[in-house]
Amino acid sequence: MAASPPVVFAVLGETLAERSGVINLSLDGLLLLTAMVAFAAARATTTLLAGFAAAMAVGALVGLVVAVASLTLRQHQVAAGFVLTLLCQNLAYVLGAPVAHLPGPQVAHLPLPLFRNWPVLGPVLFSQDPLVYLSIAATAAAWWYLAKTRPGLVLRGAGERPAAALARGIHVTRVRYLYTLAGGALVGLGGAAFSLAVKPGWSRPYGIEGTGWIVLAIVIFGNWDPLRGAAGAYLFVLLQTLATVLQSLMPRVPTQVFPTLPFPLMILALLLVTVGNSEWVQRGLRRLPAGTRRGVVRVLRALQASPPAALGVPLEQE
Amino acid sequence: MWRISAWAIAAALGAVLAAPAPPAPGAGAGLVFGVVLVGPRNDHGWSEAHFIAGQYAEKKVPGARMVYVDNVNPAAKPGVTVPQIVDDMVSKGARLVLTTSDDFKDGTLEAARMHPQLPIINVSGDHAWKAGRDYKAPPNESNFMGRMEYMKMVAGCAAALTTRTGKLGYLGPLVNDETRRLADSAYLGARYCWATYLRKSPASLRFKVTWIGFWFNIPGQTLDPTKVADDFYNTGFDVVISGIDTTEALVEANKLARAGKRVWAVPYDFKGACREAPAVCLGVPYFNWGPAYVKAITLVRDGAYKQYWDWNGPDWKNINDPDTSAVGFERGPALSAAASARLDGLIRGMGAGSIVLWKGPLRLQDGSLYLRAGQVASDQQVWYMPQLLQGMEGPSK
Amino acid sequence: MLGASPVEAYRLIVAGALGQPERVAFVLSAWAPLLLAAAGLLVTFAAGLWNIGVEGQVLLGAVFATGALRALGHLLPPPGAVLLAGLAAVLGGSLWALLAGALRAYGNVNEIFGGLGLNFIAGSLTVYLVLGPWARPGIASTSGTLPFAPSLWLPTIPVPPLEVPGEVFLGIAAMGAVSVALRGTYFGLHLAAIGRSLRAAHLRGIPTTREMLRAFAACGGLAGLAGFVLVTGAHSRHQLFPLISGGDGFLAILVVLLAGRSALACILISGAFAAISMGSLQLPLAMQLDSSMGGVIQSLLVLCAILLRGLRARLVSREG
Amino acid sequence: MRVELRDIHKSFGPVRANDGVSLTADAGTIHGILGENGAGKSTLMKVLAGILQPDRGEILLDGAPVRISSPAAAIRLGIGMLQQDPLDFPSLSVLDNFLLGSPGGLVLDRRRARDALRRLGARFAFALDPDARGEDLTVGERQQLEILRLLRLGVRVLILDEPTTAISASQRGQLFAALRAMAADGKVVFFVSHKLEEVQELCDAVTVLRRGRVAGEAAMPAETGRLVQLMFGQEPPRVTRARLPLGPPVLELADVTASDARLTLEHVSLQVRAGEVVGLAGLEGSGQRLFLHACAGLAPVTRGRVRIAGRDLTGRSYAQFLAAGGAYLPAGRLGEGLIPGLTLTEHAALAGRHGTLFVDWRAAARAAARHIGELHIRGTPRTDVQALSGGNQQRALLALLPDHVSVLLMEHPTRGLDLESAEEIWRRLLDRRARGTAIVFSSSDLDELLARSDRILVFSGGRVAGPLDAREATVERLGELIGGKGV
Repeated sequence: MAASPPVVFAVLGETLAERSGVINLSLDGLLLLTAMVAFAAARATTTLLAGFAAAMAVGALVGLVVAVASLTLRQHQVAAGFVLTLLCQNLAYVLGAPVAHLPGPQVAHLPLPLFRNWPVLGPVLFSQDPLVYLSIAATAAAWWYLAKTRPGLVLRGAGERPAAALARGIHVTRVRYLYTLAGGALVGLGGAAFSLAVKPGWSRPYGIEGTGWIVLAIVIFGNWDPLRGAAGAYLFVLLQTLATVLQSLMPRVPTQVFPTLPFPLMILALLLVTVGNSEWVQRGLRRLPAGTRRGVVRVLRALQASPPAALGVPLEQE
Repeated sequence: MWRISAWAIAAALGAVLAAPAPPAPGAGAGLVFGVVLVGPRNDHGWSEAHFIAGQYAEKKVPGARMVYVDNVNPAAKPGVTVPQIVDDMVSKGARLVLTTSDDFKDGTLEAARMHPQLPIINVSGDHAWKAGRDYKAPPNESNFMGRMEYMKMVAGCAAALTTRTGKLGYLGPLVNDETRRLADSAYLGARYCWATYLRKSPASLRFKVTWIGFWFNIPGQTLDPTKVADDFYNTGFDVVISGIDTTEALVEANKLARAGKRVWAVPYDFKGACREAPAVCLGVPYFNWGPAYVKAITLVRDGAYKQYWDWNGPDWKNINDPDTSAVGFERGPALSAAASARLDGLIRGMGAGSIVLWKGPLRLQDGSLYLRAGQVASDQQVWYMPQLLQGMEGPSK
Repeated sequence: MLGASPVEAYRLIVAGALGQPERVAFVLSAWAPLLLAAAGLLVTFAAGLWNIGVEGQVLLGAVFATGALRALGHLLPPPGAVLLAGLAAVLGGSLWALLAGALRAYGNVNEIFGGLGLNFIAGSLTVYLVLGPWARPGIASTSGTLPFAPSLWLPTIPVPPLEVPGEVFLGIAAMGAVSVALRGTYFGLHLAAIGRSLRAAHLRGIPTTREMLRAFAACGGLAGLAGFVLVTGAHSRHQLFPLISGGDGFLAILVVLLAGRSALACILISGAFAAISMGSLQLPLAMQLDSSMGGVIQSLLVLCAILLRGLRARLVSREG
Repeated sequence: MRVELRDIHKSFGPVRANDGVSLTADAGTIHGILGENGAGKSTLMKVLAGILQPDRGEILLDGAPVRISSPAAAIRLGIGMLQQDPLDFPSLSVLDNFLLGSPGGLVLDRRRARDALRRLGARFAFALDPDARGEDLTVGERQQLEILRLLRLGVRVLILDEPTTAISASQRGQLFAALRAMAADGKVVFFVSHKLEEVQELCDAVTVLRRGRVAGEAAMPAETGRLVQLMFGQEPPRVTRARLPLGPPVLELADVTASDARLTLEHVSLQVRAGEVVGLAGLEGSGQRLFLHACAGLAPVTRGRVRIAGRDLTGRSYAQFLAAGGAYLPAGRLGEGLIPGLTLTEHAALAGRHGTLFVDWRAAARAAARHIGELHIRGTPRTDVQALSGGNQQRALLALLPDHVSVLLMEHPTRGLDLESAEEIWRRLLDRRARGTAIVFSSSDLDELLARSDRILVFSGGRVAGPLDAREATVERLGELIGGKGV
């Protein structure tokens, strides 16, 4: 639970950006860079808030680069994102070297007085640091925003069928810029949550390398939905924790195999959620007897992830 | 466009090559020695201890100058090998190279064979130990190591005297002779103080080792030490003794202490490690490599260098003397005064020879006999520690 | 920004890479795997495929090569064992790539995510082997397997004043072969067609799925060869260890992004990148800069190239 | 509101889609815009709806000139357009589709929107389930949704572009009733169609466009013959075709059912013999493409059999269709037929034999040069096909066909080509036919269909009529069938 906020924030941020139609592939490096920035800024100013603000600003800035490259300059989103991944990672190491292994401020624990004494659930849910509460609130807010608000509907429209959004007077490019930036800022918040709460401080390697790629997979697994995405994030954190537990349970397996377990499991999950779209499955389904088919189709439908229709597709104006 | 940029890069490279080469550094008087570090030079652990020793030697030996490369590990510097770095250091005028990791064993051997005239020292290795099992170094390669075992015993003792749950966690790096003997030492110290000072049954002390797989965290390749420490603390282990090069256990303990948990940590390697989180630091067993560096440099300077293998112990008169003691224990602010007094007793006893913990009867984890009753372990027996000891939890290999 | 002059840093990097013959030799040995992986990526990029799994394919190549050498090293004369290890590496890399290709072709898993996942799995496999079945006696360390005997190392070939590691020639040959294959063969033509328009290529009667899988296999094979070089190369560590691929695959992606489709540009840029990687090792010493500066420079170069290309296209379309 | 368009010009490259079009529509009327495909109807309406900017010309609302810079601006002025394929969001619910783009506060007031949807719907007898997803609706329902949405935004001028193409007869009835009700409310309705009888049934006035110009105007009711003459000019002269002896059947469909994401064709049977030309008539998207894809192995055939040149290819791949001597030239000459970015030589190489490893570039260049010479392609072997004009692309596609083709499936062989090029293309095609190739082509040009085909299949909303004997068919009869009468 305590380790989940960074992943949750990053998943939400990427979900927003992708919902508007822009893939920000730079996540893996961006999380590192913003973690470093957050720690350095919080340490320099001795205010946590400055750390969070700086990380969110850097996140938005990288989002801006992705947006400029892909929306204004029409370059391949994946290319730009991939390069930024490496750039951010290396920048984090270079710029972070002076603050590595130094003590710094960190987010204090904040049990909620009213609820913490509930049996079982109390200590798990309500005796956490504020970021945990914030990440839960952010998940709910993101869901609410997408499902219940007018700008949220506009955002979904822009990623789904930009031409139609345009016909309804929506400035699709502006919307995409906005959410790429906002998404980047949320990812930055995730990075800050790493270095100011979950894994206080900075070092090289910092220990979250690879997490960004997982976040990208979780977004797919979550079917671009904040709630399902957050569930995926919790699942991943749980798997990571299991790795340590498994070491004591299965002493014969080399310990280093466990930390990598979540990764193959993630691909399997991806395969499960996307395979239903493929032609041979469709063809195979058609051959099944009607009764079985309906059952299988229902299962596949439930698992199915279908991306925003215009994800990664540049907007062609007439 | 692409062609243009390619040519531009090529041209730029060429232009700089054509520029006059910078003056070769180290071409002056004095003695240049190279230090190859496995981690960052500011890791608050093993590598920083070596880096500081290099600076110490620069001060102590007139004219000595250090060149170093840090982060020599596949995660940070892919494709870089020890022989390459040694070559490079030689080209910079190095007349002695110290490779400061067990991980550099193979590379050092290769480099030593490639540069038969170059004194080269692998810290922590045994290739130059004639009485050892793996003697194969060419005459120019030496080894030295500190007898950290004693300080690990002190660390174990401090942990045992502090724990309120009777559960001690040991955050182990990878599994080999060295790491087994250090974990065993910590256990012996803890058990001794638990039984002798607290008068509790050794069976009631739990001591669990979790190996992460390397000297520090390499994401995806090792267990995350932060998570391992967290797991220890969340399952009732209230003191974690770190055997790895970096300070995750201390940081995590600090984080949890702020959240109201009563937990402590014992970092490793570097004298200043407690500074990162004084409130939960019981103390740190550390290496003081300075004197060993000075010895090596002096030998080379005086032309008296011959292959040697040193296993340097503490200066029992003052284990924290920077000029004489190879290993030490710096007490942390979280250590209680009472426990501190008892540590004094332990240290005095070990120095005087009245307390010998490597002494039988001791059994290994699989139940086989390690030391008969009254038998004191030889250097070989300690160095080539085959297993964890009976009473410890965790894999032995 | 960093309290250091960029010009000075640049000079240090270049001098650090090329200042002395030994350094040039190291640059050359860093160059070879980069060349091989970039050659492979030229094939997949020609078909418009993002083979981010290249990193794992390099690893699998190293694993297969190590396995072959462990099994055959003392059975066959060294040249034969090394040759077979090379073939095994090609096999390992292509199998791994085919897996990513199959995930994409039959499982609808985007090759980017399939490849990434396979990278991580390849990583775990390597760690498992190094710590488990192939561990050194009595030691469970990720440092690596026992080093191979010098007879199993690739030779250096003297090209005065340098001793050029043999694998460099392998890399350049691979680049040449890929260049010829892409320009001269139906396979290359098919990939070009697929890369430009998958649908049109299909309607033109090109067996698109088969050719895409072949592209994956070819790229994986070359990446596997890069892994082989990392194990047996003249200046390698001559052992298998986790992270042996060391980001060469990702770096090769940057090379190809910068070089476009030109093999010649790939050769030059990968050389420059190898020089930057090696040369930046000098930074911490002289300027207290982290050696990751090299990575910053490399990725910044590519980012600028991408932005400039976009800017240029925009200006041209404005004028037109 | 009175809508006036004055002297609207709009060109796409060399094509003059609108060449000085003017018209006026009064409040409370339904104004028909009639014309063949490609006559410039859609362009004109997109200009009015702010989707396209005219090169020249003026728009006046109630006498005041306005500038309509975007669809949003059009909506603000009270002008809304219903596209042929409604621009809605398949993955969103009906209610969200209804709401998206509407002004209002931060939080969506779904309850009020639901009420509004029901109220408006009830007025026109449109029953829409607010919770259904857009992609589960029929085209007719999607249109109804769009109309309601536009009305809620306060639109006073409603443009409908070929709205009856893909909807059922009962939905059409509903739609027409609703449009009449709107006109009665004082709104202006523009009804774009090329179906005579619909325009006659519904409209108060009509403007006929031909080749980007106003061919004439008429108040309704008007005589059919006059409207046809305005649309098509003179009744086209019949081309006398040589009657060729037909060969054995080369394309046989027996009770074929096939479907893609949008349409299902059911129980289609047809036999085409070597040397025969079969035309496929119908509005875009009525099933012609699906039919061709089913023949070529590009769309799954769920029932029935498909035989090409005597081989049963049911359920077989496109590659096997090609191997059986089939060929398919899709509508998208670039991006479907030709590969953008590759040169003519490279295309020639692709079309050549694939048995060898290496490409014989010299032979390919020679072949490309030969194609260029024989078919008068304006370009060199090293020209990127992207740089070719439409006619040259089509010629290149023909040139790249293998020597022996048993069945040639083609979409819109002459669309967008000038007369001369079109003539040239057909000369080539008829050459092939004379050598025993069966040709099946779709076209939206009724003249072309009548002039070139032996038999004609007519598609309407996924249903197939015919085949008709082309010698006995007339433009009127085809028009009726295309419009859905008598199918």
